[in-house]
Amino acid sequence: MMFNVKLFAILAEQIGHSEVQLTLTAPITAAAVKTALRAQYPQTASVLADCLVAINQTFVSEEQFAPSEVTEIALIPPVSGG
Amino acid sequence: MMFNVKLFAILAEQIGHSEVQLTLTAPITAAAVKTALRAQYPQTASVLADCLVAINQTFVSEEQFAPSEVTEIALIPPVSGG
Amino acid sequence: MHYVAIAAQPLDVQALYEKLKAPEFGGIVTFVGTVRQWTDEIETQSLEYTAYTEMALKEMTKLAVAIEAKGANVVIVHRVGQLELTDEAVFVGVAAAHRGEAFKWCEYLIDTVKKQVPIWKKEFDTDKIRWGGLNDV
Amino acid sequence: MHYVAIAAQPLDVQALYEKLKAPEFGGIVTFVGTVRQWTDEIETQSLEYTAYTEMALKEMTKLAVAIEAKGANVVIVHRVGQLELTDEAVFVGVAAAHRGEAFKWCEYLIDTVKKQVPIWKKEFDTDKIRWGGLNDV
Repeated sequence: MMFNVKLFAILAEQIGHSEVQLTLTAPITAAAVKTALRAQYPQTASVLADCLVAINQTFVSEEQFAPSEVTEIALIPPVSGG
Repeated sequence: MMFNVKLFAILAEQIGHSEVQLTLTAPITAAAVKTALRAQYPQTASVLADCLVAINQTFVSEEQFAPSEVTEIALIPPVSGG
Repeated sequence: MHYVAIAAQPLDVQALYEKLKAPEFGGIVTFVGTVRQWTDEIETQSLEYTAYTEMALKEMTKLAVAIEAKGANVVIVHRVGQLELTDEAVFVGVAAAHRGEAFKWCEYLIDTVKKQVPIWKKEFDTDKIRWGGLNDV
Repeated sequence: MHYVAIAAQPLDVQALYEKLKAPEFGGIVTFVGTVRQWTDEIETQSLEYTAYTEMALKEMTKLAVAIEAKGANVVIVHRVGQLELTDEAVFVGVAAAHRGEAFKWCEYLIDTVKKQVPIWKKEFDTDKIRWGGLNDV
């Protein structure tokens, strides 16, 4: 199933887009999102290692989601506000 | 020797003046200033117990001063700024 | 009542401070982060902040609500866009009944904002461009 | 460069904040003490602050200079005169290279101002008049 995944900061710059489409199979997990991006864009591997995943605008680590629960996926590089 | 002594806050209110003249003999000390005020204005005794003395705009405790070194004496009730 | 925002325009420090004031809160502590010129040997010329705005607002709101529940007014605002030296990047303010709490909560909030709110700094230094939060690769 | 003052007029928080800004100092922490309505069961209606102005300025200057020597800009201003609820009584601001220092130094300064600068508060409460700093006699 295809999902839009939001990209930010250095990750968006490395890929040249602020959103990509990735194929993910149920259950959706943070690890699966990172693995799918890495497969399609190997140049992101080193940054991806430090990225978090947000599903529906909440950080997730080991949780599993049914595809129907997932309305928004984002990859969050190390934050540096302030 | 006569000295002008500055009074502030509740002490000034208790005496009704912001400055009094006290007779002090050399050497001038913080304790002597308080004793002289207490003798002349017994109503200040309880507040005086918590007052500090500033000579030449510096807090002093046990120091002794020659009269010629003393340009300004003040009695400082417990401070409460901020 | 808390106020959180991601701002594309310069921060109005006075207006944000005014939002904190209340008769029940006598101690107001604010933190402002401004663009600093030097970090050790590195000289910064300007910064660009970007945000995952919707999620950043959600995270900032969670933080503000949790502190306000203890008895406080909270303001958290972060700039995005291009910033020059001394421009305000972030404003965090806490008004509380007593100053000890206001200091503690304000420092906690800025520490936490820097750790977990999805905002990113791109630093235009005199030698090269750096992304904040990453090791200098 | 430090700025200290005893002010007979309302504090201009924005102007005092602006004095702190500098390209070398990225973290600015300010404390503002305002007139609070309630202290436990006691309701305050207004305050009057008086100062031993010359000595207060000397004490504030000593404090500011000592902190600036560590690497900071410092502003300390205290109001005198009649103040109403939410009026600003005191402004203490520290700009430093890093925020941890700015928080620590700002809190130290307001703690120390309250302990040793000759300024007095006369509190007009709904039940009676109280002098700050004294046990409630």
